[in-house]
Amino acid sequence: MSTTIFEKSSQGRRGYNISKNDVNIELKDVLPANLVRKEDAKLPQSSELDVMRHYIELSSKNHFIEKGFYPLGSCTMKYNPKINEVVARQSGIANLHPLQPEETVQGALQIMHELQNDLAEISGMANVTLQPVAGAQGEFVGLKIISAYHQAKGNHHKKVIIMPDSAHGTNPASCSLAGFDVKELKSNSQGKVDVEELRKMVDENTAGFMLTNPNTLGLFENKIEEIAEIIHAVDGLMYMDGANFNALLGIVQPGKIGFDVMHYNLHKTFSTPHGGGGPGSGAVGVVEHLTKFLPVPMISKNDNGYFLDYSHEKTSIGKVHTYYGNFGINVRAYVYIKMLGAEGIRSVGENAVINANYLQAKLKDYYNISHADQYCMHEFVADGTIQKKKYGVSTLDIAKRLLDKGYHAPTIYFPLIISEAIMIEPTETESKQTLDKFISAMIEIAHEIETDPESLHHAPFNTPVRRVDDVRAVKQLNVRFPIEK
Amino acid sequence: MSTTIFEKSSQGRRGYNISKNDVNIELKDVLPANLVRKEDAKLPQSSELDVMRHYIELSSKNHFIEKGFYPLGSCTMKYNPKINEVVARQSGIANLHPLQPEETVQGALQIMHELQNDLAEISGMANVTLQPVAGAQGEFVGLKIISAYHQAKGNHHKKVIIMPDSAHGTNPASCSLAGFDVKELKSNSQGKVDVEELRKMVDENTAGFMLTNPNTLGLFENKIEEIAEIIHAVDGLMYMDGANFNALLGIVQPGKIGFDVMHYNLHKTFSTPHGGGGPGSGAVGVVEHLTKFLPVPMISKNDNGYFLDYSHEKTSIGKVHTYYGNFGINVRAYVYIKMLGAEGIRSVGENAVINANYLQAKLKDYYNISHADQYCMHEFVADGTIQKKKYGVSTLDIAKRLLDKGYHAPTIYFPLIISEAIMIEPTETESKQTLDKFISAMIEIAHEIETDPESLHHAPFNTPVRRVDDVRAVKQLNVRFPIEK
Amino acid sequence: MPYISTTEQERQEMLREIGVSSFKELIANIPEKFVMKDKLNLEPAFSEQQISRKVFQLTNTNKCTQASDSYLGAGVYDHFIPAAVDTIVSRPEFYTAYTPYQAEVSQGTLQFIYEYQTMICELTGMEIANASMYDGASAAAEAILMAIRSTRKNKALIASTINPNFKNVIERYTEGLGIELEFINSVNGVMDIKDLEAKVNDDIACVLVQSPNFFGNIEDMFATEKLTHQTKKGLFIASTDPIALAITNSPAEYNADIVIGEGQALGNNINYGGPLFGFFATKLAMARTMPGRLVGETLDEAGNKAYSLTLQAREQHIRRVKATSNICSNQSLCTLAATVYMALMGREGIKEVATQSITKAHYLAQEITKIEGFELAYPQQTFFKEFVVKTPIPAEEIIEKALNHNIYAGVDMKIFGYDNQLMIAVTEKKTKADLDRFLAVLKEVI
Amino acid sequence: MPYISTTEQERQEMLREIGVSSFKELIANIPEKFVMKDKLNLEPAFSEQQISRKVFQLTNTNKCTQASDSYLGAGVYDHFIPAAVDTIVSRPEFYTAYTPYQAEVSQGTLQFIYEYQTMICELTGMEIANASMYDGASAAAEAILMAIRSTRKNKALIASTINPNFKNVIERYTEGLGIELEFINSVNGVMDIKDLEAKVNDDIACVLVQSPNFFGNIEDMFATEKLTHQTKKGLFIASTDPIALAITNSPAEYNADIVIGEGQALGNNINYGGPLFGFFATKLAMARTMPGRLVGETLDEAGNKAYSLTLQAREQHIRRVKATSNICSNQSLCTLAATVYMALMGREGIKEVATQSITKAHYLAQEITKIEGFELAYPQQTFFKEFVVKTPIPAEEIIEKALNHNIYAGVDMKIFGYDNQLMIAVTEKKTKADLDRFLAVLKEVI
Ligand SMILES: Cc1ncc(COP(=O)(O)O)c(C=O)c1O
Ligand SMILES: Cc1ncc(COP(=O)(O)O)c(C=O)c1O
Repeated sequence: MSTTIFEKSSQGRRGYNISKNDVNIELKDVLPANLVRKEDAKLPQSSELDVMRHYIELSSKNHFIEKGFYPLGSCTMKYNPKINEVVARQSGIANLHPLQPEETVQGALQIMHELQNDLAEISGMANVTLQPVAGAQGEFVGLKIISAYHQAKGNHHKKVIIMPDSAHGTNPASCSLAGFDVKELKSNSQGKVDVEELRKMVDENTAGFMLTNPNTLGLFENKIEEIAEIIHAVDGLMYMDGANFNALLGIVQPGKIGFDVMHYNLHKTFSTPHGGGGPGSGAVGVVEHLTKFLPVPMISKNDNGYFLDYSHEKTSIGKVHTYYGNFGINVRAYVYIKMLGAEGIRSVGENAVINANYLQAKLKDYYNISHADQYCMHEFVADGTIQKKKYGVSTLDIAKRLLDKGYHAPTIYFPLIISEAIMIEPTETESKQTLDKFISAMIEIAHEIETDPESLHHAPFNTPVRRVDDVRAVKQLNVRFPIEK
Repeated sequence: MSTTIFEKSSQGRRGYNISKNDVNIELKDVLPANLVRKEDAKLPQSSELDVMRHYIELSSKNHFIEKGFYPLGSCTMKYNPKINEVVARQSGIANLHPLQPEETVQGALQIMHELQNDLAEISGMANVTLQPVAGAQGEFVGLKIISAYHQAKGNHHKKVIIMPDSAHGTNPASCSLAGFDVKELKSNSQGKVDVEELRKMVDENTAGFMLTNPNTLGLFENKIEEIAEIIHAVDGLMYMDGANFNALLGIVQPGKIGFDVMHYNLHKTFSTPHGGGGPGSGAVGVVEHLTKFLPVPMISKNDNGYFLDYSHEKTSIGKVHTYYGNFGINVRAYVYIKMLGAEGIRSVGENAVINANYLQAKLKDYYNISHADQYCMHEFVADGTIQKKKYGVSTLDIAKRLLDKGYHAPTIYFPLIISEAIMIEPTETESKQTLDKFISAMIEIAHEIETDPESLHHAPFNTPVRRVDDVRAVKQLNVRFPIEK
Repeated sequence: MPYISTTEQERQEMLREIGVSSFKELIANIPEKFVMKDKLNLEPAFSEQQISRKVFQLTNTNKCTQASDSYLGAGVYDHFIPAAVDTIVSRPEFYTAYTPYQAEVSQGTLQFIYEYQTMICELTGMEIANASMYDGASAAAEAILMAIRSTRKNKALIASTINPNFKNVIERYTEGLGIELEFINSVNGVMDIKDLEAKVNDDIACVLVQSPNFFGNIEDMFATEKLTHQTKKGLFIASTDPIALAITNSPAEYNADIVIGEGQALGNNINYGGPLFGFFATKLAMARTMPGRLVGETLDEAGNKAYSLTLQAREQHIRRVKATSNICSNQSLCTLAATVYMALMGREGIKEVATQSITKAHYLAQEITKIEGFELAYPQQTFFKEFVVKTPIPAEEIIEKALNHNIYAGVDMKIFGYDNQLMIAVTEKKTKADLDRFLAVLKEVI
Repeated sequence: MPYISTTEQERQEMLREIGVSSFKELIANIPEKFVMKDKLNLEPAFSEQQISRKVFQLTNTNKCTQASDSYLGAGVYDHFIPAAVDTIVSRPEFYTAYTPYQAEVSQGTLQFIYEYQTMICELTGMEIANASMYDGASAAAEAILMAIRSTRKNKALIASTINPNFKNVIERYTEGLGIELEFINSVNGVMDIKDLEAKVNDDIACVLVQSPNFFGNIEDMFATEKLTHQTKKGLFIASTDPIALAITNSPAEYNADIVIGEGQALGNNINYGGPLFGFFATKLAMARTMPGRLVGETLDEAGNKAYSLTLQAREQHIRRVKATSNICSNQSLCTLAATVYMALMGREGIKEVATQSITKAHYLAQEITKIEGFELAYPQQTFFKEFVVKTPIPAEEIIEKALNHNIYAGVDMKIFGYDNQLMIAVTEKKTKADLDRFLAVLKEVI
């Protein structure tokens, strides 16, 4: 553990060099004494060198894509091309104010317009909003659109969203936020939507069905046509959680297989960086008849150029962001899509699927994979049930041991319907060599478990810190450093 | 050790994405078969991700200023402000061609002009050239100017440069390159120029005297006035190696104390980065009467603006660089000087001296410091003679052990006149806290030597590799990776 | 294909190992008719050079604020950002990492968040701060939801002087949940305390007031607090500007329960309005009803200090329908910029930024009112770095004409319903010369 | 004070510990009259914002080549640089490190230099390459000095078709050392082989020829080699363009002894002409007479592979007056850019860059000669990416007029003594549309 920046502080040290105040006005003349803060905020006092050393030191304690493989299922930790960063950090992108006159931001608006269109094309949707800043906010917007659709028809009773029990946590949480009730549908033995059960569950209160496709087991929901029919039959809408859209790129267009609304995770599928937990971008696409509900403003084009389009304000669900969403992030996705083109996009989808199947094929003799009888899409869910039962070694232990070997752990204990789940997503940017080494590491661990299960409980051993006690973190809550002076 | 990029190569993998050739011309029609290369250069084939991972991994094996203290004597490893980098990497700096018409590069020329002037002012010199790209090339230019001065007077016999035996290796080497003979002057018991010996050594063949001031022991040559008189009396010129100029900033102007020519190491004194061994910048300043010998072009200004000035071409020593020197580096020094201003510059000098004296005061009870009876300037030379004699532990061992404790080693075995030399230069950018920790580490090592001298021979233990066998590197010379296919 | 590491040969090898002869077999499961036959209709692939060039050309047509003199604010502010901030933020170690779920290899991210939480606590005077919300607007909405949750009441009072965009987003986040929003009137550019007094009662979950408010004016937070806390359980939510906090009353001084705001001003670029980030702080007693991620200090197996995510039981991945929020990815990297910024500025620097912003804003305001036809819209109020002036001609015209001088004169308040009003933001970046030039242009264009 | 970590209080503490009461005492040793009484006469200190703004404004007046269409070359070339290059080069790990003297904490720098050396060996076909020289010009000079040293002769023959700036620098580096330089005449834009034949004899230490030469033309290196190696010990020094090496004869094919050149084209910005870097390669047998740093593979104490500086006994810090060169700091970071560039381009990419450069250059040349009044200066020659055209009006006028169209038309050869000639460089960055637009402008301006 590094000492905190607060402990490195020294009274009077300076890390800033700002201009001298050259207007002749005293603070006391413009801020009455009763409004003056009584005691300073005790921010640390450091030199620029102190600050650089401190945060560079911290940076060295992270795993990150450019350090090593990051097979985090559901998260699509693909490589973030460097050109994205360079382009997005240009002054002409970074230093635009959202209220500049439109004629001064034509370039920015064009980028947004083209990105809206490209996302629509790739997904087979009619229109796209770039406003939501994360997947979960995309879900919220999508659900608001579903709500607006039903409201517009006066179907106020349509309050139920159905989703499989394998759904990501944000799905039910977003439903709550959007004022929907959630019904969970048990997945069938193949890990997919149980169509007959769905048929039973659906009724006139059904507002829509929320599905991740490929689902969170990495399997394509091949009964999608039937599912959509069932939902549409009660005038429900089909929502696709696009977190797994990488698998479908150039192969399947969600808008053409029955989905009415979907969100994209640009920070997954379209190579914008995760930033240690954001900022991402959760754009939302809809079919034609839902376009009028999209948030304001949309970016449109007329003879005078590009503009912020509020023309559908009356039907729109309104705004979910102070301005236009994470523009800086959207620019990165724009660059990525432009560099790939149609063939590149398809190639991403294909190689993501091949990489995942290769791993599944090579690991299935060592770990249980409930659905290894099927080809997976971009990811698959192995599990540690054998290891748990035979040797008392949990998936958590396996995950921690992987850290020792230079890998980030897969997503674990998700989806909830697979016990001891180990969800592995390689992405297309990893090479066969990397996959082969990862396979060896997984096999090694399987052997270690057989020979010395006990030691696994104490992994990791070579990481910047040893296994972290997160129970203590809750019980003895310490969420801020106690600064003394 | 990391595997090389060559071992990671995979046939057909691509890390580039360049545009398709859109002119309709075949290579064979423009390059006759006999001129075509027979066999490819076997460069590695990697994806962008491979390349990023590889070089980021390599980067993690370096010590660097922003990782920790770098008390490398004679090298002035001060902090490199981040704003320098940002400014110098702008397109308007990085993407200028040296043969653009002058009216299109007025900004660049103005920066160079102002920097010439600022360096002249700081050093008390009349004029400055920015063309030399390193200290050693600065020496070469300075010596060429001395030579040109004597040639112009027809004093072809003036072929000898005198310098103290404490001089840096580049000094004699540059003399050889410039066609001078070198006479080494033994330093006196105080580590300084022995004025009486100098007087004896000087004769009509003396072309000049080359002195580092403060000298390489970190001591100010206080007899400088007498020295200059002796040299000037035989029409010799006084050259100052400005590697240690940091000590004098705002305190002493070399041009005002008898020096006629000096070089600056902008990568030491003026905060431009060392880059793992360059590019630096070795600007040279001269007194008025030597101005006409400076390399062409100088940067001058007239009513039409700034221009590349070749007007003194006839007397000039000519060019030592393809174009105008390391412009990109000079910009960084420019930014630095502008941010400091007169008070900042002086403050650098003062604090560099205080930091060094503080270390000297705190370490002298643990290590021999031959000249600890004097206050040092920006650095001082301790040594490991006691440790060597009593415990058989060498300065090399001490240096290696420091690496284990997170410090870069001081400069060792230089200057040659101090046996087991440990030359320590803290610079002004380090805080008292850092110095205090370094002092503790040095004291700890002194204790370790007393208690377990043997283990010191095997230090370092915690570094990316253990002690490196450089004898083997010479005996079994391997300077390129053998690529097979 | 760019960014795909597998070579054609390796692809074939892998298909063989999987046991199929072509990619098609792998997706045989997808109904034939759903598999695309045609290529996507996208522009031909750009090379790296082509896309750089295209965007360079597009953005050259953007007149960015770096190349101009901008007085635009309205929640997004152009404070100076030291070069060191971007140097840290652009390290792949930080920006290509995922959410720090695996604590052992995420101490870098976890520790900076812990430091960020601490700094936000210092600025706000609160006891606990989360790792960020999407933006100030959604933070405001989530604060209201939290108040509703913890008081089990369903009415929120909101000062109508808050940022209108916040208002929009709050409405989006609260509609359909049986929540009632009531707005407190404004008078003279601040909330009408009398109206608050009239509307406040034991049914309310909270009162939300922004200070400095949308018009830049400082609200009477002390009076608000008194009225709010006279109710049964009613919580006082303060929305504020982190730079203003350096020198104006801390929310702890006026005893706010939840403090939120837009954090962009702390070391983040304006980025055409996004990414932004919302900060969110409250009292320790309410920790378990907070939305968003939290990092806590703990120990590792060897007994050394370490950090990890904590109180995750509040969050969507565990609590699902009952989570305190649906937020998952937040705006982490923006808070890294904020953390580095605050570390560089430190205790003194941040006060200097605030002091220069307020004094320069007042200089400009004072001089503007000397120009015939201009007057302060709210002369009675104390403002921080932004203020509204009444203009002798439509603000739109002034903006248009000033643009010819490469000046963004400010926000046309017409879009918020006020004719002939211009809202002007001033940060420490302005020099007196900038302001004087702006004044000269204003004189000229009317 | 910016960048000084010590606070005033710490400064006082330190002075106390040193045992003095003021800074003055520390420098009491410096003669009083030499200690500055007055403040330096410098501009008042700029804040970080002020200096950024100043340089931004200054460089906005620069018309950089990114914002224009440039055909300038003459040794400094605008090839495309992938974004990944700068991402690596701007890591403080690399750029704030010193020369890798302490091998155990410098493996990053050492290994990339080893890889760089290997790549240069691959491109040139040589057995050993050093860690870099200052630029191509000084590399040329040092190559001649090395030839003089190792042959113990003191005459060098040099093709007069080399870059004139190289010639200048060679003269600087060799004068005063008793070295005789003789230049081989040129004919039709290449070295006159007959003149070489006439001048070559057993007194010469070396023959230095540049190919592609200054005019872009490819020299007959095979013939040169034969003539050179017919002498007793005479060494053949080839100066070349690293991009050209991807597709044209490798110096190993024509049996050069020393190969040098300007390396900037490999992933480095043009930077108004500096930093540049010289590459330098030769045969293993001559390793000990080479100038410059070298990195070798070796083992560490634990028997693991490691890298360190090697053959240091050649260098100034050990050999002093007798060193093979005075070079100490070189252009290390530029070679890092080159290494990353070559790693990204790889075997195929670098050929593609070379092929596009040569074919696009030929397209332009072919079309230019269709314009009335323009003709190739050296139509008999094979050129690589640069060529000279005779112009119907003074080149200066063309350059001036083209600039109005935001085009840098090329180098006015008048500065090198050729009237009405324009030298034009074309890299893979040009699109056909760029070239056609340039052609249209040329038509228009004459
Ligand atoms: C399936 C699925 N849906 C939704 C989300 C939420 O996305 P975000 O974190 O961008 O809000 C995730 C993220 O992990 C996910 O995996
Ligand atoms: C005293 C002294 N002189 C000259 C030099 C040479 O400078 P450069 O490495 O820039 O050529 C150095 C560098 O270490 C030095 O310390």
